[in-house]
Amino acid sequence: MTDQGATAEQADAVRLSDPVPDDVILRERADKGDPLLSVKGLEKHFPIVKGLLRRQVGAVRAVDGVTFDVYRGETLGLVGESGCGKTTTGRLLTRLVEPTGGSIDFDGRDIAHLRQGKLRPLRRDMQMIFQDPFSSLNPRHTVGTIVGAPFRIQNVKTEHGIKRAVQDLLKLVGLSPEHYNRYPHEFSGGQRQRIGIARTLALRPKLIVADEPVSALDVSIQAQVVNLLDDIQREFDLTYVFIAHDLSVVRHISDRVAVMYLGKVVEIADRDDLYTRPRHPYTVALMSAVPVPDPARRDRAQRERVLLTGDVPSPINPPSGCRFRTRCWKAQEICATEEPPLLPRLGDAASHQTACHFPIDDAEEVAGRSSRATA
Amino acid sequence: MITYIIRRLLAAVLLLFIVSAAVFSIFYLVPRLVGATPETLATRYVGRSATPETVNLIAHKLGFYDPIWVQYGRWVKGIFLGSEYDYGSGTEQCPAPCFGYSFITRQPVWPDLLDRLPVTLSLAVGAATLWVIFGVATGVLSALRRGSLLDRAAMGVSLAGVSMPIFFTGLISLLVFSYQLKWTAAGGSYTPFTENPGDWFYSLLLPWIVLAFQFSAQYARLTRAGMLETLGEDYIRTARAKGLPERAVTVQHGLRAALTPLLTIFGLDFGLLLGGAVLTEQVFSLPGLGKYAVDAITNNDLPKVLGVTMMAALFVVVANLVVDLLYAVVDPRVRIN
Amino acid sequence: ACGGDGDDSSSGSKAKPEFNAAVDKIFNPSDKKGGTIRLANAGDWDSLDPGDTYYGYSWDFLRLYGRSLLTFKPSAGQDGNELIPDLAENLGETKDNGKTWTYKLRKGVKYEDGTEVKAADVKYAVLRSLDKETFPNGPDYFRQFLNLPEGYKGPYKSKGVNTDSAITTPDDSTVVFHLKQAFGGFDYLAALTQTVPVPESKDKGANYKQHVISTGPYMFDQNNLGKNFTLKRNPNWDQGTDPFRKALPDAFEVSLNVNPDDIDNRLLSGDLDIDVVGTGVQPATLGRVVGDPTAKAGTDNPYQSRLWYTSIVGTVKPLDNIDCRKAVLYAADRTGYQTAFGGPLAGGDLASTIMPPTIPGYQKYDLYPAGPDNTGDVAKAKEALAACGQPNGFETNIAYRAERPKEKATAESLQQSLARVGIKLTLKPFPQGDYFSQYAGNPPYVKANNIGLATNGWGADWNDGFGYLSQIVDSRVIRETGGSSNVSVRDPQVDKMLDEALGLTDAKAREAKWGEIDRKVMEDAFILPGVYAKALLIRPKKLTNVYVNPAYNMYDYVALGVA
Amino acid sequence: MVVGPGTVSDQVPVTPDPAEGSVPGKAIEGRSLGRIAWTRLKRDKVAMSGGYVIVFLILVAIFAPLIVKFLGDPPNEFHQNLIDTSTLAPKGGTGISGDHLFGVEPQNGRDIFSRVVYGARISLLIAFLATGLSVVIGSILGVVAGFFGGWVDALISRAMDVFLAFPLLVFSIALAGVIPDKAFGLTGDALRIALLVFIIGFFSWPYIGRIVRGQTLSLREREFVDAARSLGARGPYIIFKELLPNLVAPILIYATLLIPTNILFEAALSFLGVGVRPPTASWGGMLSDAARFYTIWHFMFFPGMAIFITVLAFNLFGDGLRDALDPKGRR
Amino acid sequence: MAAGTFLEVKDLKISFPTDDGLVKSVDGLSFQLERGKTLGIVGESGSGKSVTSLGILGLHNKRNAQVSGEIWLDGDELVSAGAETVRALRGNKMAMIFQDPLSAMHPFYTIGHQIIEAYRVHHKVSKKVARKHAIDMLGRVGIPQPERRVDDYPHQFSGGMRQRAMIAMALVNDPQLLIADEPTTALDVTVQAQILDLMHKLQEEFNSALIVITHDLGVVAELADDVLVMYGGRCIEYGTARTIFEQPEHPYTWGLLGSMPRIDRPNLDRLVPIPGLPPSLINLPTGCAFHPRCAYEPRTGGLGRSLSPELAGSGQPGHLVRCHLPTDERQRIWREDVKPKLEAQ
Ligand SMILES: Nc1ncnc2c1ncn2[C@@H]1O[C@H](COP(=O)(O)OP(=O)(O)OP(=O)(O)O)[C@@H](O)[C@H]1O
Ligand SMILES: Nc1ncnc2c1ncn2[C@@H]1O[C@H](COP(=O)(O)OP(=O)(O)OP(=O)(O)O)[C@@H](O)[C@H]1O
Ligand SMILES: [Mg+2]
Ligand SMILES: [Mg+2]
Ligand code: NI
Repeated sequence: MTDQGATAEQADAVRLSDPVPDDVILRERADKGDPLLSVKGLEKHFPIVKGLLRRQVGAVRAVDGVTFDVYRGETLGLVGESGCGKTTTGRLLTRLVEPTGGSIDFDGRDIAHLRQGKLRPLRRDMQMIFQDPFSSLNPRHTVGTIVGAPFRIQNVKTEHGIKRAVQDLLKLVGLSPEHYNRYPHEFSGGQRQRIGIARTLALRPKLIVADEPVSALDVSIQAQVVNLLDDIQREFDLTYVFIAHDLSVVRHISDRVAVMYLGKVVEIADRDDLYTRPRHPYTVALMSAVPVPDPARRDRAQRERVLLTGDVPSPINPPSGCRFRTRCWKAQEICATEEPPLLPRLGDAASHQTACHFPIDDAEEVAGRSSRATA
Repeated sequence: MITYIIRRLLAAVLLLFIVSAAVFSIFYLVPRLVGATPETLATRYVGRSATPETVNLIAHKLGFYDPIWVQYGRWVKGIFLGSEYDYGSGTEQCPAPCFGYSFITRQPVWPDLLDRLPVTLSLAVGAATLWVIFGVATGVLSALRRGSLLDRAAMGVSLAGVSMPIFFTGLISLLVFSYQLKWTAAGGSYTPFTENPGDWFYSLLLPWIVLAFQFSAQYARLTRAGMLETLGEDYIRTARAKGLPERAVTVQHGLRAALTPLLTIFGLDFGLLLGGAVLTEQVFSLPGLGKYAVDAITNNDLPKVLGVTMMAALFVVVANLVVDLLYAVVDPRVRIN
Repeated sequence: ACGGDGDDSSSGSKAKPEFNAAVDKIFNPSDKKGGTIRLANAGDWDSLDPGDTYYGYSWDFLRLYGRSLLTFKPSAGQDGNELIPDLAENLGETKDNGKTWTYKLRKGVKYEDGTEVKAADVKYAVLRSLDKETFPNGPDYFRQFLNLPEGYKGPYKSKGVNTDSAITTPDDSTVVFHLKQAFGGFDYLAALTQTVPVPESKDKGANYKQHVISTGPYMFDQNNLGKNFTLKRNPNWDQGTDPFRKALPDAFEVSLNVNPDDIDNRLLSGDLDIDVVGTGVQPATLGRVVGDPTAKAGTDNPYQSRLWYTSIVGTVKPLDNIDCRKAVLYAADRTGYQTAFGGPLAGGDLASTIMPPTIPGYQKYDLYPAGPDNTGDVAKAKEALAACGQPNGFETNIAYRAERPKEKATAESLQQSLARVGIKLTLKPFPQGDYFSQYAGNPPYVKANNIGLATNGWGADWNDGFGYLSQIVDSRVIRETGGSSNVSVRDPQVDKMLDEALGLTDAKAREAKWGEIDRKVMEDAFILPGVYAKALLIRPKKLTNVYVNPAYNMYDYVALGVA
Repeated sequence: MVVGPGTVSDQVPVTPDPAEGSVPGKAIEGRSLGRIAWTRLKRDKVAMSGGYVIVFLILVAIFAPLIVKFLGDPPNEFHQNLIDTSTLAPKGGTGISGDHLFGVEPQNGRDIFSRVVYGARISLLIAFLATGLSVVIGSILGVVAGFFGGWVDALISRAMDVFLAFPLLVFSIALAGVIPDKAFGLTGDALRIALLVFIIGFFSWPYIGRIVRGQTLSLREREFVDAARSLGARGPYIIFKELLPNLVAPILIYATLLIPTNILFEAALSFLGVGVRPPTASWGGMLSDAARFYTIWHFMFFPGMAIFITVLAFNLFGDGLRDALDPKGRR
Repeated sequence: MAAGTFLEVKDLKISFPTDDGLVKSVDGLSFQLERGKTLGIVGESGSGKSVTSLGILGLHNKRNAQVSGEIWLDGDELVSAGAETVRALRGNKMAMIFQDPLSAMHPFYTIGHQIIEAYRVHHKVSKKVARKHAIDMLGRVGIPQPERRVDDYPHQFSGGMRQRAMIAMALVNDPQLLIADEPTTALDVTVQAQILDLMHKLQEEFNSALIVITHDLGVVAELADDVLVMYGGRCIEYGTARTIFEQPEHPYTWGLLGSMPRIDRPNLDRLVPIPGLPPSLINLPTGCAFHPRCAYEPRTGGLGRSLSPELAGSGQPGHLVRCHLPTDERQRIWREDVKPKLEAQ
């Protein structure tokens, strides 16, 4: 690659990374109302201890400075490859783990370092749906106990007693109220996931963090659950943070999507914006990797595909600068030294933010590109 | 790896220290709590014609008048630095691992322990060889022929084996094989290997078999369970899918993985056994560490008891250490981490 | 090791084996030399050091490698109790009615290294045995009788202290003992192994037992303490200085800590010659031996100069009342007692006195007849209880040594038989090592814990009333700190009678006195006699000159030879 | 098939649940895992026969006086008339007769049958209590170690290591030897039993503790714990309401399998002479007596078989229980 | 046997007797496959896909599986053949790639060892030669520095590399039939794309017959020439990939397509799921196994409840459908009812 080529691309970058005027941002913000959840610089480092004295020798930087807002009533999709920190982010939001740094403003309150006692009442407003329908329900409890647990734990009185409330919830998620006395093992995966959803709905939360709620399910069942999530969102005016690695599902369910790579958000945008005009090379590669159920497009797709080589680097020693640079075909020196900020790029909506020195131009031909290693 | 070993070693030393302190305090403290005085303790070791003055002297000589930590310190010091023993007309140097002198025979304990060790070692090694061979073989066969008559018979016998106390099987087998049929040596006729390997073998045959019977039973069950579990693993299916002959699949792939967890159990069992196969040695009157321990306890010979318990604990700890290191050799997953 | 058995003609087949063939007579006499005698001990030797051993078998055996001033005559039958000079030329001479005793040593007696035995060595041997801190096991008679300097602690600790007030050696072959008080039976002390000479230069204190320097016909070859040892011939032993040791075999092999059942089996199969402890066969063997006439013919059944008994402790209520004690004596099932100890053969004869028949002065009498079948006289016992004011019986505890199955069986038997009259016994096993020091022999403990009965046993140090009775009926030996063998007999009158007996130089009068004491104690009902112990010994098949020496109540180890 | 948006009825299951098998409609009451395990256990003939033997043994232990009244003699009663005093053996070898089903002991002629029956009391009592003790200690410490982790876990785990490194039998004999005759307001058999229970129970807790700790560690990672936590549940709620119900099965299994171990342990201690005091009958004690008379077969045979059958029954039942409860067997 | 057909499965039935009853995992499955062609088998979890693949390789345990029917591989019948015959073919003529490469590889042996072992079972060569071959193979599946990585253990590999190694192991003997059972399910999309790409290339290179088992229709569309849709242990629709995706005729296939959110199309307002749950293989619903979940069942006039439909030819050549509805009605429903909904904005 010549120097000139590089400058040309840099020129691109300069244009794209020009800041979006503040008034645009503010206007868009106003459209959406104020965020229910606002995360700034969220970090979680799991210490690694070693040696004789069990000293900390390093950390798994599972989440390493994540910033985003979630507006009331919307669904924010969180996608990324395995190990990029999605689950950890979700657990941070619900404060199942305490962040190493950053802030989490939930409904106007910073809950990042709240103690469990203070947190307890807030938990009603913030619930989590788990990935594994088998391990997320206590096998020794009846459905009634499981779905009724929120009432008992939070000491919430219900009008017609807990049993009625639970049965109503069961009906709501499409289960028979007669299932009250049954045990989880008597249900299929999809039904279990419904039970889990019923449990999260019990306290009428404002925010639900769903960690890959459908990944373990078959397509047909997955669709049932996705529809259910859709329905209850509408019915209860819920806000979702929807974690998934399946870009198709995320595309279906989200209003906005954040793409994570190695503990960082590399791109965040309104759904259609993201899927039609991805800016970050990683997003592009990710989306082109998804197989499309259309044999007619097969040969074309294979030609167009951006194949990444190698694997995701270890979060213990993430690459300097831009973390994606080791697998990026556009990477240059600056990528190794300077970390690109997550910013809206000129020409994009203010809500479309990309963390890249060389974002992909609309006109750019990426098809057939492959990362440097194979090139 | 090195730090791992060092950490394990330090932990082992600490463990031995705790064990010794616990044993020590039980033996020195409990009698005192119950009201024994240095003199009453000493009366055990003064012979049949002692005057109170003698009792005093002996109590003094054995250090019973010192506070417990002084006594313990002396004992620990003896182990690391050795100690001196006044045998009346002079003193004798007891070199470094000095576990003190028997209260009764006035002989140093350490040589005694070393003397007994080969017996227990012979017993344990012989029995372990037998039980590993038989137990594992039975377990493997049972697992491969799961549900067959052989499997059920083997498992029945094994269950019976683990359900029978060794002193019962020992007594019965002594009665039948050695007393009635005279096929094996009578109890208590241990001959050291160095003296006569043939006699050694003959004298240990029955204890080996009896001890191995019980353990074989246990190992057969464990092996079978382990085999069944590994045979259900995906990699076994892969091995078959590669077209490996069944024998290679079960032995190289199945058994290898199934035996690994057995290693831990074997280490612990073997370590415990080395510390004294108390019941077996008692039943067959083998002059090993286990019998030594029982005799020492019966005679209230505290230095001996301490010595033998420490020895036993040491074996357990060392066996565990060895197992952990072996594990790293056998299982590459452990090695890397 | 036992090598070629040689010519069969001279083997034991000559003598006809029959039951008790070696009691009171010599079985299979022979002068054949050579061979090895194999012995085994179920336990450990208390010590091989002549100054530190207190077991009859050990004294019997020690004569193979040590010569005390006097010894018992190696002879079958009653004259085996007779003292004869060994290292000394003659019995003790006393010119002042038993206060000083003079012994002249034989000339030419040598240690295994060839140096000659001197009188000073005997003195040194006796003195060192006084160091109880170093030699706790041996008897303590010398300290009791010798006129030692105040606070004398033996030659190690009281170095350089002049001990001429106790023992003098006017010349190299004369030893003179000076006593605190007259003691007519001092010759018995001179026969103790503590007078076996020890050369001071070779003494190693507590470690001397690793290699005792021999004066007898045999010396130590190998010695693995706690495991085994062997004796071989002592080249410096001279038959000329030793009129009675025949020294027939070439060697002795002794194994220690051998399983007792295994000893029996090997004795029966001839793989072993002698159970050195000499207390007889195990119960498991009993049936095999007694049930089979040929096997029984290969056994001897001598008395043991030992009484198994139960102390009835008068300091424990209501046994402070003599009638309650008598009730125990009447109610006890004597046959049960006997069976507990192994029956008439392995256990012994029913006892009704304290002194066994082997002790001179023994008189046969029975103050508390136990009914026609000796299972106890329930009616009499109830009467006694009524007299005691406890017509419905009472509760008390019986102590026994946990490690001793026979005592356990005794306690269980007494529990059964006394229950018949309402005396409820609770069994209290105690560890043997602490039995006298902390439990049954510890008066405060006994009182506090209501140990009304305690199983007990006593064997004579030598066959003489003093040697037998002094430790078990003299109330003055009872120590409040515990440790005495006398657990129950507290009668000032008995103490007085003992002192009287001691002063008597006339043997006959003395013996009569012992008898009186015996009766007095029985009248006091402090002791429930159980059995006069007997041992069922398996007679060595391949040995010659086998006989039971009454002084030790077991085979005479110096006389044996290999057929 | 298309159903309009906005309703939630498109998910209602139409087909009967596969897990429910072929009984649709019914089954309002769910079948708990315990119930399923029980049905499975009931089908396991071998385990059930083990269970019956256990029940039988417990009944024998409870009604020992009654049984002995009809079928034997008091356990401590001597029958020396049945003994050949010179050999100490029962007359006729064993003394087995209508009165003495298992014959009589040599030397004193006690009825072996009634002693075996009474021995069951001691064996079972001590084994059950000791197991209970170790289960309590082990479960609590195991859960605490597993749940809280960190230094608590380190401490408890090291403690378990120490206990496991102890030469247990030697140590127990020694401990039983130095303990006085009267303590904690108890004497006699009661004290001995308490002591044995303590020793056995106190030294076998690490086995259960390890298992419970391991299980807790894996349960703690299960999402339902996170779910409870995200609902605001406190530590005790999670331990008692969420974790413990899941630990019941392993605890039950290992308790059942620990009982035979403890029976053997008690027998071993009695055999070595530190068990209950004579004349109280215990199987290990009888064997130790029988060892002296090892040539008289029936004396060791019956108590030995009693131990064997009891331990076997518990092992069979425990194995069956494990198969029935083991999560691996479920799917 | 049709010309060019390399694998033919005829009326394959595999069932497992269990405590609860006989599990009929595969119930009368038939298909053919030619060299160089790829067959995709799709279906929900538990529809019998894996059991079929294991059945072809003869990996079911004789003791707990009942296998009947015929499997012809290059002229050999496998179901009735002796165990040793089948073993000799396994890994040699036919090989398999499993879903979870971590658990499918022995944790105690190096990657190299496991590949060498696979090679040496069927080739009498020295270890050295086999090792060279293994390194070569690892290189071909795109493992960087194969000489070095050959001595690594499976856990030292990343997920994608493990799957590559697994493929290398399967291909080491140049098998003519390769079965990949969910080869990419455990992998991330980016890695999945690499693996699919690799498999595609390798198949072209080796010209082997390939069976890809998956429940991801995207993967099938990407690789398969023919597609077999399984439901309850049976084939309910069979046809070329184009037919299945563009003119599917079975309501179940419609359901699958409707359930799938698609990345390549703008958002549907709602997904169109199949109601209910997959059937129990012990008690298959009477009649058409799919009828309890089928919206068009009423249109069969009760036939769906009582009679099991046959797998019958449809409009396109080679298109087989197991449905009571008449062909033209099915085609009409697809055209007019279902397809518009799936493509609706
Ligand atoms: N408790 C923990 N201790 C140490 N490291 C952890 C811990 N939890 C997660 N990690 C590490 O943090 C990183 C992010 O994990 P996380 O589970 O958040 O990823 P994810 O995006 O949810 O992946 P997946 O798609 O596999 O669920 C991973 O490398 C993981 O190994
Ligand atoms: N060894 C077996 N014993 C009993 N049932 C079995 C056995 N193997 C498989 N099955 C059953 O056969 C059915 C089909 O299983 P199979 O593994 O083929 O499904 P699959 O289509 O591969 O599903 P998945 O997508 O989950 O892998 C399942 O219901 C399963 O429970
Ligand atoms: Mg995750
Ligand atoms: Mg499958
Ligand atoms: Ni290392």
